[in-house]
Amino acid sequence: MSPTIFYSLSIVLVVFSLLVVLCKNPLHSALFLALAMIDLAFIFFELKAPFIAAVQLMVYAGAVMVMFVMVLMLFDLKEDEESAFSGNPVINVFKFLSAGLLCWAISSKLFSYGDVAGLGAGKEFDIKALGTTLYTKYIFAFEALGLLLLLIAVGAVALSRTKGGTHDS
Amino acid sequence: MGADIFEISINIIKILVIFLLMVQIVPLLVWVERRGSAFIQNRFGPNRVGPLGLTQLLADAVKFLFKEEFVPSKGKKFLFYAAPVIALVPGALAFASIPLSAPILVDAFEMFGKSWGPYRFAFQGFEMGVGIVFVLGISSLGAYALLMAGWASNNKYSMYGALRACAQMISYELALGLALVGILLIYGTFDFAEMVAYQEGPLSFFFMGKEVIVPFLPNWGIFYQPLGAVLLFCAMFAETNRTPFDLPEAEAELVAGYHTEYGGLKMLMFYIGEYGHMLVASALMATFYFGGYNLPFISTEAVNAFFAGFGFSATKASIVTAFALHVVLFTKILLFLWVFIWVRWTLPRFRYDQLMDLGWKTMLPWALANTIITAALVLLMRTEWL
Amino acid sequence: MIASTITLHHCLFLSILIFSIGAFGVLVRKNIIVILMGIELMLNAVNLSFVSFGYFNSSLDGQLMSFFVMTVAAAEAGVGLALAVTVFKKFKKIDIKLFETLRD
Amino acid sequence: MEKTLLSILLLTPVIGFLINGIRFRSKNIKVAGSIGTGAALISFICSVALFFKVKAAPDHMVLVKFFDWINIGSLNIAAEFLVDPISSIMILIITGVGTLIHLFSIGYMDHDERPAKYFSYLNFFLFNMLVLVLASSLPLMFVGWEGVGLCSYLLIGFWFTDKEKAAAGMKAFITNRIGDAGFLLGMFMLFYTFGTLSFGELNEMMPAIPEIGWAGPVTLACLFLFIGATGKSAQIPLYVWLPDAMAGPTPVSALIHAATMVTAGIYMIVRMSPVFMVAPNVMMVIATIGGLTAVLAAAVGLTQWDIKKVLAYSTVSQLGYMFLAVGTGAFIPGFFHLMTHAFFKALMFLGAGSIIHAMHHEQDMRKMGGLKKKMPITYWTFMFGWLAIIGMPPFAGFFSKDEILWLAWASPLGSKWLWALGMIGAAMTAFYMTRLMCLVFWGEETRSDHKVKESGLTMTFPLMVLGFLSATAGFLGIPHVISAVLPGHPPNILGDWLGHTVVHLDIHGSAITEWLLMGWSVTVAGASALLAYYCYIKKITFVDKFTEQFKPLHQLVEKKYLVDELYQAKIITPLIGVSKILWSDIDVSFVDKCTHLLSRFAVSCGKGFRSFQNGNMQTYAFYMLLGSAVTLFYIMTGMGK
Repeated sequence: MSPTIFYSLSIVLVVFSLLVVLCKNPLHSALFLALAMIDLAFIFFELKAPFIAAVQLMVYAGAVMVMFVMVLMLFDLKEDEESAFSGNPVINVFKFLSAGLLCWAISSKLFSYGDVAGLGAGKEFDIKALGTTLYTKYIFAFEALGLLLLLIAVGAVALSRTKGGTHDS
Repeated sequence: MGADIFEISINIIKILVIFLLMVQIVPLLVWVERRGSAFIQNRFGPNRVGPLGLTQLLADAVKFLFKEEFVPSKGKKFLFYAAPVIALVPGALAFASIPLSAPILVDAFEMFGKSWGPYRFAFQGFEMGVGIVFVLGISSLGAYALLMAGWASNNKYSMYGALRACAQMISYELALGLALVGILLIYGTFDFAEMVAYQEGPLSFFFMGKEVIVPFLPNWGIFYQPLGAVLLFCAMFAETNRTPFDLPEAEAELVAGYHTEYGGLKMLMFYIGEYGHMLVASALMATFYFGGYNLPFISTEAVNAFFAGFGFSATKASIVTAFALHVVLFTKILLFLWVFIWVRWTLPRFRYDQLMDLGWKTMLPWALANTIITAALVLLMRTEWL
Repeated sequence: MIASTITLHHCLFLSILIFSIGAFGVLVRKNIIVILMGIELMLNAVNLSFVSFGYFNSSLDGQLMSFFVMTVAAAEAGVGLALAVTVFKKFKKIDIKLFETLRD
Repeated sequence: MEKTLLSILLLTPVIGFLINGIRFRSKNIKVAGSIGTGAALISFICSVALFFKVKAAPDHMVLVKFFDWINIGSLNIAAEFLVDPISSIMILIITGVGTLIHLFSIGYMDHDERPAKYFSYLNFFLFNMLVLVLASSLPLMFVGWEGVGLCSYLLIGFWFTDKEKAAAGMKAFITNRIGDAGFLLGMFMLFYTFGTLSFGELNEMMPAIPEIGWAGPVTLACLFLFIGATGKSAQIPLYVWLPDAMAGPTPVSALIHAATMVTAGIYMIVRMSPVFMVAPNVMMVIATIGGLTAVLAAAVGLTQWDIKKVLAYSTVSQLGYMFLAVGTGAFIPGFFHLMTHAFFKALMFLGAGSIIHAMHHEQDMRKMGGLKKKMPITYWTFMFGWLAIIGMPPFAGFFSKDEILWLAWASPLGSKWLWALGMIGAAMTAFYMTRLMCLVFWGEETRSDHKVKESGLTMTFPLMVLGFLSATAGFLGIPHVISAVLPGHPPNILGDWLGHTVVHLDIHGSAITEWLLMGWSVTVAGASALLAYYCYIKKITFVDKFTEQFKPLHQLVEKKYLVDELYQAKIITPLIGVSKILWSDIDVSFVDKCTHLLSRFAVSCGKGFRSFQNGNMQTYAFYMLLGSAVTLFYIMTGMGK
């Protein structure tokens, strides 16, 4: 992966992520998050994971974020723009510092560790290998996730439905 | 991507050409749609400007260009302008990843005193191993344009139209994806070019480890997956928001849906986006189920050999082949586009709850059943039982 | 830090940066949906680290893990939004403080 | 092939159990019964096929291993099933008789509320019984052993709304638990001594010289195993549950408490015959207990009025015979009697069931009588059972019982006393069975108001099949003396077949003695039967006079020697007392107080920490993030090193 592409994608990603957190209008946040996710999909593509990139586009950008945007539009919030941040500013500063501490704790020594690139980085796998691994090594996780999704589908409907159904047919 | 200047420039030209191709087919389609609807409804349609009313399109374009710029007050100006542009993107990107013809093979040659190595140019914007997954991913982004347009207009009808469109797209994406799984199981690949290659020659498949050949049918996906094809085609109608699923712009209920507040060039861009979607849908249908750019029974090599028989060099034969097969694919695509138009002027519109019921309670279960049955059949086909 | 080749460390640094930004968003924002977005951001950062580990170690496991994470994230978003809708229906607001009413 | 057959054999009852168990609310007896009977029938067909496989096998043995079950240290137990001459006969009996009883149940349970549940239990019982007999090692056998105990409990208490019946189920279960404890101890003992629990290895590892005295490991192990057997097979002192177990539906009594489960003890001893042969003292105990049980239970049988109770005591007594046989080393005759008894006692129980069903659940024999004309098929088949049990030649019981008596006399492990006990038991058996016949079939018609009529084909067909078997099964084991005089010298089919695996003794007795004993026993049984006929048909007052004469003795016997009361007074009441002391003094006043102290501490701590839990999710998230950040910081910067 060429550094130019990586750095430009990273900077865009960081900027979009910051905008997600800092934008006062939730809808703008959501749109920026969608952009961040599309950007991340490109990073995945550059990391030779085209399938994951496509799934990222389809699942995150195409489905999850659309859902967020839809819900936000349905709510039609007006008054929230004034007070986007909760709690008093002093505590928020502490919160910022602790998030910064987390970032610093990991990144402080990160570059002093040895490089692992010698392990043959950047091998491209075809999708068949991906599928084979998914259905052999991770079959249990796969099945469990299927069950989880079913549960979630039922649970989400049970949570948000109005009594008596939405329409009678 | 290419390594040297020649390759890069060809690629840029390619992408540009393909995008322009998509944009330029729109006027043609508008003409077909208007004349076609007139034909279906026993009218004349536009027939004054130019032969058969063909230059009506130019007049329309001029009209669009000179319409008044208009932004609703209290609307979100940036999003309002961004939406139509974004509407163009998914269609264009998706169309660019579909192979429009056989790849062109260029032998090594001398130019500007340098030797240029042998090249292989795929007749598509960019080659992707994950082809169809990418197309699905990209086309699911189309919802943003509608949502942004609806929300930025600050208009209840627009908003409803956008929400409807969005819910509809998300719902039908499931049926669409599942309808595709069956054919993907049979082809065993995500790559469009490999799919097209699979469909060469007469219908032949393995059944319980023995090869069966049906000489009078081409080896097209439609014969393996008739149900999948029908489901995919229906889902495509919903994805493109075309009648009978054009609820988001139902005139009687929502004025014009999410583009109520749009006019002029911006409106035109939404149109281009919609036709782009149709184009992608038709191209996918052709590629998946109707042999792609290949002629029935005739393989790409055979066409190449036919042209080479005229005394062309290998490079030239390859180029001629590519363009010939391109015409083949476009014939197929145009046929499907005609079906889109035909349906629009034939079928009435669904009610919204009927639409959702159809998507979730009819098409999704059928697509699931199709997937499971196909998986079983593929096992039966590939396993040698006796 | 600016290097001529991109190593695993660069990817991981990007990942933790995005993670921290997401975490900060979760901590300070008031709107439930924006908080959910912060969580999505964190999950994306994790995905990035998985995929880059996979890339630099030539292993498929990273990609598969991120695939699983995506599935879980979709599920989590579904439930989170359903909860948000329920809260909104009751209070006509989607403030995170409203969840405190669940306390008793 | 063997593996497939065995899997089908074992799994069809499980499948039947699951199907009927899932649809346990169903009231459609036809469907439930067809599923249950079908499953049993498929099992039976597999059993027949397996039997022929075993017959064709060179060493008459099929060993099928399904998987490793327990693998800890030197303890290796596989889920391995052994089909050899003994178990092949057993599975034939279990599935064959089981199928007939399933079929019978369709008729018998036709008015029941929960037939699906009933058939699911029956199928589950079949599975467990098959595991018990097919097991190739003691622990696997124990699985079946416990499983049949469970099914027995469930089926005895099947009509659990009646408190007494539920209590009977519990009694059976708890009494069996005592025996099971013995079984476990015996198993541990054997494992401790020999390091293996598989039958094949155990039987091979036995020392050639019998142990002398009581403290030898094999003797102790055998004694414990025998305690287990007394529990399951209702011998003194643990027989008390079996008469009470008659609370269950009659087909259950026929299947579990007559034909199959109660014979598990005998089967276990026969299966481990080489081990038991090493412990002659235990053999003596077994024989003595068997003989005593045979006589005492038969005596109780003389006094009972409930038709099922009579049959229950008869079962206990016949089981006593079998123990007498195996105790004298006559494993093959014991097993032979097990088989014939399975046929004729199942027949009699089913006959009794047919009568009870026809009499609308009336079990008192005094209210029956003269059923001979009204229920001809039941009568004639019951007649075969009667002839078989009292040992009339050439019915099945004659051959097996006389073989046992002969060996009790002639075997080196037997004695004249044991023979005498057997003789008395035989006489009593003849008496009480004839009494039953008189009261039920022959005597005066006492209830003319009821419309008693013959049962349907689903009930009579099993009776006919079993009647035929009761009449003819004896020819499978014709003794040498008899075959010597018969034309063509028919072989002792069963003896030869079982001889492949079971220890058999060489008896050196004169043929004349054997003939004499045989004649003697037939005479005694005949005379006793005639006496009973005389007492209960011709001169009914005689019995009353007789009981007046020996009133205390009769009372004692009629009250079943007051054993239940004795157990209640000497064992159960003291146990409850001790438990109460433990509960009130130790648990409540000491243990509970300590725990309360701890919990109060936890409560006060919780009060302190409650202020952190302000319900604001973001605060929690902040704590989490801060905690993980600090931890990571600590780890990454190496401050911990």
